[in-house]
Amino acid sequence: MVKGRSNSLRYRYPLPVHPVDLPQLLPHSPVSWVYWIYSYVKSSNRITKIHVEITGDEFVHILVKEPSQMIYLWDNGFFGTGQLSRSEPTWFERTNALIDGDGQSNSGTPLERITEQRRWERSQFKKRRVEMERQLLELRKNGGTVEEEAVLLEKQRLELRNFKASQGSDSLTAGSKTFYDFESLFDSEGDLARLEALELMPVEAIFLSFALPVLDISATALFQRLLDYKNLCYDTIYPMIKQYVAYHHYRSHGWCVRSGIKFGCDYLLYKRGPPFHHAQFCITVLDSDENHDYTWYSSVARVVGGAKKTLILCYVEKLKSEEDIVNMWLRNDFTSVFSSFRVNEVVYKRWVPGKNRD
Amino acid sequence: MSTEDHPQRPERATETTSKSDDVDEDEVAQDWSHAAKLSAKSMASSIPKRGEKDYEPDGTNLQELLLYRAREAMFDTLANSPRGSVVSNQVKAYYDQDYHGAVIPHAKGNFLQTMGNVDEKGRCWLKFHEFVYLAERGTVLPFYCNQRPEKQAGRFVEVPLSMQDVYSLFRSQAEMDLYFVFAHLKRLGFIVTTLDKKRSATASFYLEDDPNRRTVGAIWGSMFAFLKLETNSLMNVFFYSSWNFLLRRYTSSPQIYKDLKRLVPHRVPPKTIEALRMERARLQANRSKERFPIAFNVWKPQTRFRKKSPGLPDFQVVIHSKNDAAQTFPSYVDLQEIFYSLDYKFEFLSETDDEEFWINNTFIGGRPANIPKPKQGQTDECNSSKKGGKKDVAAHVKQARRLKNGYRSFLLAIIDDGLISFVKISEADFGSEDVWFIPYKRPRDRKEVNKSKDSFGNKGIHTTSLK
Amino acid sequence: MAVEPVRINVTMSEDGTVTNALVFSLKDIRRLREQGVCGVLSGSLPTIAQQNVFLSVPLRLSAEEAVWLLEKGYARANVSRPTAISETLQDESLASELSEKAKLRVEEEFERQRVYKREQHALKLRKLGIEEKHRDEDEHLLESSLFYEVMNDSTILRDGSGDAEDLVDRLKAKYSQDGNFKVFRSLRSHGLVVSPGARFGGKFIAYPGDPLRYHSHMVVSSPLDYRKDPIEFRDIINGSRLSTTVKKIWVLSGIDTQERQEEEQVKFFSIEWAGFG
Amino acid sequence: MANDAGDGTIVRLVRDNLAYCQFWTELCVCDRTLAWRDQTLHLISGRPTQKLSHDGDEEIHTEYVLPVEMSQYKKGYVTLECLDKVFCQMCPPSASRLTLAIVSNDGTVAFYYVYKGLHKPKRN
Repeated sequence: MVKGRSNSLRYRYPLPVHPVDLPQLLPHSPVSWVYWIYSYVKSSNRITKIHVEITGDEFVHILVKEPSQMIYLWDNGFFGTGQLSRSEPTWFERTNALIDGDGQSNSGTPLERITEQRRWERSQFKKRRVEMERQLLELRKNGGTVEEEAVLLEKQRLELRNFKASQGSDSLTAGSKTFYDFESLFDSEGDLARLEALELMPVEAIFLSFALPVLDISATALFQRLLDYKNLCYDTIYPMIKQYVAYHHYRSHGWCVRSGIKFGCDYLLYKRGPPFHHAQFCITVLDSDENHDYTWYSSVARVVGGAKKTLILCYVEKLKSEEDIVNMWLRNDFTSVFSSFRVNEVVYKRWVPGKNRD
Repeated sequence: MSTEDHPQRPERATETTSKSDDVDEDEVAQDWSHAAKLSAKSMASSIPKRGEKDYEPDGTNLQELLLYRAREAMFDTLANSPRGSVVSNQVKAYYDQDYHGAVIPHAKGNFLQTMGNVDEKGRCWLKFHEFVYLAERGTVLPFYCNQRPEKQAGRFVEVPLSMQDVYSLFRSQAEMDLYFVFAHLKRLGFIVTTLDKKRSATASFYLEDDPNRRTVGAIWGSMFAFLKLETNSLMNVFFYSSWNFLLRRYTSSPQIYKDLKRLVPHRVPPKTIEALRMERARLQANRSKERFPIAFNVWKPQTRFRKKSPGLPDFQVVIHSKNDAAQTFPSYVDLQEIFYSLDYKFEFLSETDDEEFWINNTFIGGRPANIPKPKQGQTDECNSSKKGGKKDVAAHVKQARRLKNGYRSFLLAIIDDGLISFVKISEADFGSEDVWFIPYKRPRDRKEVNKSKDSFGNKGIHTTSLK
Repeated sequence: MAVEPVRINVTMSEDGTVTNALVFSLKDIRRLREQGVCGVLSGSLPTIAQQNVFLSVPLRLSAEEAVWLLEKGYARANVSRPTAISETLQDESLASELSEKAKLRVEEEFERQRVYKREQHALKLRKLGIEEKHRDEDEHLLESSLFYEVMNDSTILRDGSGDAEDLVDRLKAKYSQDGNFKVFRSLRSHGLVVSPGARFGGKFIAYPGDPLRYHSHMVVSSPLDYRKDPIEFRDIINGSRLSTTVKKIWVLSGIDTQERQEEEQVKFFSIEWAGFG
Repeated sequence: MANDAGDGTIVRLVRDNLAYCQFWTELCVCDRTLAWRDQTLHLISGRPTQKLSHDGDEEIHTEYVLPVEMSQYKKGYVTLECLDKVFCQMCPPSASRLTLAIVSNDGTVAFYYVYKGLHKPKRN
């Protein structure tokens, strides 16, 4: 597979701000100094600003719509999510491939097709199971004995095993594609419309405006859009501060931080990014004095544990008074605000006594 | 899209959920015909093997029969599993109300290795939960008597106690919950003791409290924290201003990260012997009343255990009864309190399970505990198998281990109306670990080197391998 | 119900709080089970004492189960105090009486065992064709192999202390306002068997019949205020995901205090992952 | 394409998702809306395709989809009472269930079936 190599090239920068190449500085060579200074002034870490559209009122959505900018944010740190793709924004390529009727088109990811195939197989499998249940009930209704039932069950078990084994061998042959007609799918030229936008989580947008100058919106303007400034008080700003502090903490230590909602937590931590590693850690952010009923923790932990990931409870602790923090906020001194919270972490893991005896 | 990004799909989740994880909790386990077989004395008829349960009542006679048999298997097993002991093994234990425990006049039995306290008169004193546990197993026979048995003056009346009598002696729900957790761990072979009130008599990782050290520790700690915060905030002011990227030039991504990571302070838990002892000294002074006291010290099953000099426990257990309206799950403030009070084999300190290390770091009342060293070849199998193989681990593997396992930890036993489960909660520290990817400058030069790795697919290119 | 109510035992501590209700009699446990109240067996099973999957008496009832049984009249509470045993046995003549009775019982039981064991022994010898002979050491061996059983039910504790009625009224009053209890009661009225649910991320799990035979159908959450509490979508995501993986459905419950009819106050919505998107 | 403010955004997003990712047909945003706590709730009806429906063995019925917002740092607005209102006032009596489309501000939509009352799980 060439993909490995092209991925490491495609995703070689972990952040959308790229380092500059400065020439080597040789202490004994004044010429190299001059050249260095020239390069320093000429070069820059800045990038072309990414344009965001912010929609919604009470609930805000932050969207990037320009295709090259969507790809740029994905490639340089895996920011945002394609609204029609749940991950990398590939809807346009996928759909184009579908329309072309070319299942093996190289632009669509085969993974998604495989997933679909799997689902189809699964539903066939389920149908069999239903049929078997029916057989069993019939046997019982007809006054079958325990022994007869045991025989039937054994037969069914064998059948299912064979069926499972037969599946997966004839992959990618299932074909029935249902199509749909919607005028909005195509633009006036008759080409497929770019319907998909890349959505940034609010914390991502803050990171890309407050911490790194990437978006074409200032942090102050962004916050004014995200928060209710008419009723500004600690309680209106705190929930977002809490989320951002945690997000920034992990981002700044090199993790690729993505939404954890599908695992019922706040964030997923990837080393490098989704194409390289599975997420190993799930982060749930809490106040340092927050607690819930045990079932709250146990359900998150079971979802996370079921996916073989480690659950981290990240407790955000306030180091300054609420009043001080609101004042800093009103001065737009976000740096001081975010520095006024400390993160404290614990690993939360189910412990099974039987597995810890030696 | 990565393959894992379909978490809501149950098919996938079922695949990835490890079997053993669920088996111990799923209801499949309650097949009493299985218990009937295990139970040697049981006369329960063996019923046809049928692992799977039904979806719902279907009104058939056969299903009725199966349900009837399942219940018979259960009640037969219960009825045919009497508590008690044969006359030759009979050990009578007398409940003592003042002690709230039981006394055995002439103790014998294996249980003495891990339970009870034998006094100078040869009597064995059982704590109440030990008494209930042993009575419930049939190891001791529970009795009540009108006077201490050894006196034998006047009329000595002893009345045998039933299980109902024994349970009526629990003084609170909390005590009963503590017992259930105790019994749960004991049944699996763990060695479990309650914490002694007298600290001076128990093994500790910590030296005796030293007031001088405490002050020094406190001053140092706060000064250091203050300095770090101040320098960080100065540098942050510049980085997060609009001037930063106009004036500064970053020649590598790590440089940017190093500036980014100064923004949010994080707590660094103690990770070394020195740090642990320093923290202990600093914080001992203002300990308030414990909301979550440590209920038990727990040792893994072993034959070498000595009641007199048990050394440091492997685990410590805190109990949370979730349906008790007066209790809450611990908040971070509570967790912090619990972490401070821990005193066990801090497993992260020693890479190998090094006997010597723990012997040298166990104190009783501020003095070395003098735990007898195991003779050559006498170590438990579990220890010897663990030794070796842990050295020379790659840096990123070590880092992953630190992140996953954390530092100080305890077990939280949760009781949900009699169902017990455990959670291990450990201090973690992501703030001290950097995992950013270091891009290589000239990918062309590296192509040949990476080729073999890439051919295995696109996952698993380690940061460390690309430096 | 015409039959005698089941006896459930609670201990009241000094501060007036009570322990969970426990049941010691196998007969009672069986009857509760037939009623659809399963509780949790919590004591060691002496013959296989090294595991936690199969446990024995006492049966521990949840507060909801106990109050429901009392309310329906299916159970009678036996309330004792931790000091009850010693107070009762301070009466020396009573103590002696109980002691003698116990000795008698043990002796009767031993005699039964002797007869049985001798029969078995004789049978064995006959099979082997050996002549039966009386030997002292055999008798000695027999005596030391007799089994002394610790009984489950008390002969010391007496019913009918004045505490019981007060306590039952107090409990009923307290729980009539309790959301979890209302949900429990409603699930029972739907014919479901209810168990503690924390291990599946809920307050309860509900079975269509005896858990020995049927898979549970539902994981039921603690009730929300029907009109006030916003649904936490995260709970839906986690709850339905967990439930779907173990073939159950996630049930959101709520209490609408504005409904006049008590039975109408509890609202349920069942949620499952749609399987797409 | 017009980008309506507020609710319009997520209604459109959910419809697009159903049409162009799940390949539903006969999609239609119902005229009747419900005002609920500063929000206007819309209902989308449509028919899933056999291929993508989770319960493949059932007949295909028209589904009623309720898009709702979820934010990482804001309280929700949907109560149980609200669900009841949607069932009574927006869904036709023939609807056996409601499909909740939870639109998160992380760019994802997740779908859940909601049944009124106690409902048994699928058999398999």
